Amino acid sequence: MEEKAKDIITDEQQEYIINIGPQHPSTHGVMRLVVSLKGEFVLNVEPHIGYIHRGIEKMCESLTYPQIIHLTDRMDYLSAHINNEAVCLAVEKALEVDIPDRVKVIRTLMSELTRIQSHELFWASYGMDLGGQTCYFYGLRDREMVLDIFEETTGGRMIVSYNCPGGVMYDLHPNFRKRVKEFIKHFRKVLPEYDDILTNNVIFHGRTVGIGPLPLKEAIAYGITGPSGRASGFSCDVRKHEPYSAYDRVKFNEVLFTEGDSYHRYLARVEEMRESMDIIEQLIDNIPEGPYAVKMKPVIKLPEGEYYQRVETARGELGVFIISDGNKLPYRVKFRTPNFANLSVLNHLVKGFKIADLIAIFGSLDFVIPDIDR
Amino acid sequence: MDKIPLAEFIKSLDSDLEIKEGKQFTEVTVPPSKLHSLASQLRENDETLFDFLDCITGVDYGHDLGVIYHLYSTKFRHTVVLRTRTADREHPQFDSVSDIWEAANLHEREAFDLLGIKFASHPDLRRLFLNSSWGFPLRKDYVDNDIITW
Amino acid sequence: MNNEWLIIFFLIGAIFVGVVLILSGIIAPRSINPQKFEPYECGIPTEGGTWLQFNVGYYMFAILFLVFDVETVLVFPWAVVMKEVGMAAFIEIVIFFFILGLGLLYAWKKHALIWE
Amino acid sequence: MPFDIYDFTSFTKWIDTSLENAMSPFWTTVTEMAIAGVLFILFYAVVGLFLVYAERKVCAFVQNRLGPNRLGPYGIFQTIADLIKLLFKELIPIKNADRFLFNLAPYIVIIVNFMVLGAIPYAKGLHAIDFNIGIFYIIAVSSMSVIGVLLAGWSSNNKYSLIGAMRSGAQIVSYELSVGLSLITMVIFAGSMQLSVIVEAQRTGWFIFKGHIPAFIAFVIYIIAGTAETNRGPFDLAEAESELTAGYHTEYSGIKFAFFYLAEFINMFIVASIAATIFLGGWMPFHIGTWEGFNRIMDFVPPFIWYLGKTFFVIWVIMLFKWTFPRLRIDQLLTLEWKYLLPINLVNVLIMAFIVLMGWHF
Amino acid sequence: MRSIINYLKDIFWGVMSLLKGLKVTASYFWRPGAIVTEKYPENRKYLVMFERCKGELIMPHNDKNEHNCISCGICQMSCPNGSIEVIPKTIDTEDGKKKRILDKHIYRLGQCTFCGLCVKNCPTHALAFSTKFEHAVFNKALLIKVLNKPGSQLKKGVEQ
Repeated sequence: MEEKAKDIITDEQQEYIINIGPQHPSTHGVMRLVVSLKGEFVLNVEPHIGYIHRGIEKMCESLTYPQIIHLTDRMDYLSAHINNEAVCLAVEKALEVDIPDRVKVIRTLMSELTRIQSHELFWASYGMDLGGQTCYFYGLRDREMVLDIFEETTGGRMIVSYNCPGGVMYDLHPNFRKRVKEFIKHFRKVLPEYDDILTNNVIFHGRTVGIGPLPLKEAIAYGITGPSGRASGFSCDVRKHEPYSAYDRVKFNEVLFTEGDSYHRYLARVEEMRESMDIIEQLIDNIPEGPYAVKMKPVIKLPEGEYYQRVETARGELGVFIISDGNKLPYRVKFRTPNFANLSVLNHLVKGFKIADLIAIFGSLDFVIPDIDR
Repeated sequence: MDKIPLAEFIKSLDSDLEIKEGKQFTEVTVPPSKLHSLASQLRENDETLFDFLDCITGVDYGHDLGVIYHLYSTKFRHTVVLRTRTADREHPQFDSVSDIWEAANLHEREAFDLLGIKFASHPDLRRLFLNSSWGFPLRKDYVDNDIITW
Repeated sequence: MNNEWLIIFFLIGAIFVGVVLILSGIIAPRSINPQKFEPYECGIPTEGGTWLQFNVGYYMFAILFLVFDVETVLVFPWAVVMKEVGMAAFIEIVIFFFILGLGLLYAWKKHALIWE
Repeated sequence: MPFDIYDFTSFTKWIDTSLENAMSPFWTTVTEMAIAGVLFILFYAVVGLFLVYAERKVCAFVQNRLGPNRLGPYGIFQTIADLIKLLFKELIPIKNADRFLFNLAPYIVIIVNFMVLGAIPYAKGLHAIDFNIGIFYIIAVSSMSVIGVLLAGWSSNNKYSLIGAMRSGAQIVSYELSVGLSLITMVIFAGSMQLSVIVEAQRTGWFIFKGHIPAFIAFVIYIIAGTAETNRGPFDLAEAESELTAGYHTEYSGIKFAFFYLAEFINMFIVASIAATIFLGGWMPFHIGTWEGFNRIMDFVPPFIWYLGKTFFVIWVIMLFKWTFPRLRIDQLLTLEWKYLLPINLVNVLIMAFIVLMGWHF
Repeated sequence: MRSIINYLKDIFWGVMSLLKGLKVTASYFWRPGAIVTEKYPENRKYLVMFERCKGELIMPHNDKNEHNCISCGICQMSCPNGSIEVIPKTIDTEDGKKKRILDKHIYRLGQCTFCGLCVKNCPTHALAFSTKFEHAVFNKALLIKVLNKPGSQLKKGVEQ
């Protein structure tokens, strides 16, 4: 009896420690958060990652450049095409190849479709994280249309593997233009429904407005890029500042907010879907004719040196850093993945909020776990 | 700020530095002892204002271990690459820049995890992905003992 | 129909649960695996005790609830006879609710209605 | 009156007298109780199974899916198959759990269900217990099911469950009041707490139409608070899937889990049937003023069907809540109750009293 | 006063936003035409996959049981995961020369990531993707497939 009393006394000083993950509905993958609680309030969150670390950077050191591309699909599987494009751009920049206009436009179109489907999945899963289960199905329903477009042209639904150094693997499918237009028409119609069901919902506002605010200074210091950073006012859109592919010939707005809370991180993504549709509409009717790929040498050897290429994936800035020693295999490949950088801010954001807010904040940062683990 | 003045400006901070114009960025090679002070100068100085740490890459050069920093300025939109390396493979150690950029925290932990590079005065230097008994897989002399063959 | 019928509903509830539990206990398989009896915490062993002192944060609400719930009980008989008694009952309840409302307003302004 | 053609009173009377002729009064009561018990268990099981099926179909249609469609036509046997599966599942005892409370919790939720079901008027004469304080009794008993939830969460020796239990405590201390006050509004209107009297008073028109604005406000508040009391829809904080995996019933397996699942649905049925009884006229048919032809047609629909129709309409609305809204946070839950529902309710009670006093209702 | 008006406004907008959400879900409930569920096992018969769908790797054979593979091994080299293994054999042709032909083209479906490099790099277009996507098997060994059919020949005219 006495011992028990002692236990209780010592227990009082302990924090209430809860594991969220690795098998948890709202970590979107295998990630473990060790959460210290005081009542319902979060004192500290410690992410434990590495459950699906595959050593992609190490694997890249034994693969040729065209072979690396298919590995990048597996990092941020929701921006698979953009990841592919990043490696291709780095290789092309190193070899100083001139890329045909058609390839540039195709890549831009595909990137924007990728961004839309990624944000749709974000919308879907964010709704589900907050308990609105129906959002998930509406989001997936519309995402399927984009995936159909992908499958028709590339043969893959999510893991497209469509890029190769010098261009794309196959030409666009003849139906591509028609399907994209159908999708845009449909999507413009359902986006107001998205707003009705989630964005303007009073409960949703209560759950997200003012939750996990991230000021601009901290966003920059923590290296938060992508829609999460732009919600804080960090103008970090690589498409705007270092245009690649065909982004220099389209007009679009960089979605910027200043509040930086969960709601605006969410809103930034929803608005980006609209911007992406604008970009697609500008390009879809004037895809230039021409070859869909340049003939490259069968064995691609990068000249000795270091190559860094930034692209804007759906989650932020992806940096591909290749150190070449002149061989056909890279000497070192580093992927500066957006989610890995965004993860660092999680603990800072959730301190002092409730456990339900932890889910809201975690969801609003839109993590894809394989992108963190690589 | 253009590229040439950036290189010159960094030269003016410390004339011993080895600065070269790369294909893409201005590249600065720093001895490990000067790394932290140079980084904080680049961060604070109004002329450079590298407030965004893009990427930290640990590299195994065969006999040396090195770290490459990509710094970016959100105001001037320019990038500088800092390089530093050490020949000590047993206890490679650099100064942590996580007090200058919070973003460095995870990147440095990753470099420690995969290459065994230590960062002095890092607040929380633990293995990130792998458990503590694992080797350092991104080193070139790493031997994997449990390769599964099909 | 009398009020002792309450007992029958209590009993059938208990019998329903009991019989089904026994049935399930007979037909359900059983296998012993120490891991299985661990409490679920996303597949990781729990750290620290479960039944710690826990800050529930609605202490003030609970007190307010007690106050208001007792008041509600008082209002029920009033509600039944309201029609018959007429204006006097209405004025009384206005005064009663006014005081009650003041209490709520006081708690509101004192920020007692904020989860802490 | 024409719509008394379906009167169960004579039927039950006939059973009673024929039994009394056959045996002693004590055994008559016992037999009657046994019959009622079996009927209620059957009713309980059928309603439970149907509601689970209905929930799946409603949520599927809302979400552009088909829902269960494998077992039987339109998948109607799916829930029965699930029940059988759950019967065959292992009951896992959790290490260090409070074994007694752990096993007690499902009993509490189910018993509470039965005790409330017994007090609901299903049709004229189909009414097991008709208290003169019926509403009082229902409020008192139905709020006890949250105690079952609290016990389940507390005894599980699981941190998610414990947090879920604490949250269900917050639910007890808030939505009880709103349910009570919104029902008081209608008690003022009816002048009685006896459910059969209330239903009878709606012969000339349902209360939601007779009491117009305040009755409608009371109805909306009752639906919201009732949803909260059943741990459903946007108020399912105690089992908040995305935070607490399954909340208070994380550790329950097999048929024990099924009890909680079933109890949640029956609770929803209870809330809906009280709403139907008090606001929507119970088993009374829908009448439009003095339009005799229409009223006569409505009268030929049996009262039990009317009752079920109204109840399932309310259930449908509650299901739509669940499948539309995101979950509330714990402080939002309390804010909604204490800052919105309670003041509105207090004012609403006064307005209703005033309207009744002035005779401004229909 | 201001605060009371704001309070009432809050209630009004809150209720309106909830009703808007309910409108969307309720409208879908009454519109079974909007259901998008694929009735998958039932629709197998008339299920049409996209022609480029990367189901699994195959080696197309014509009706004379001939394929295009010259066993050059480029697919094996270009595969990032080592899921392809080309086993050639040497035979004596009629005019007495030694000739390298395909013995076995082994494809490990379990390792394949469907990157499409083998199909793209094949000089004789001997490989293709089929749209068959139902890969589930009970035994891992069944995922190792031999792509050339028994007794198949190299198509005439395909240069070595």
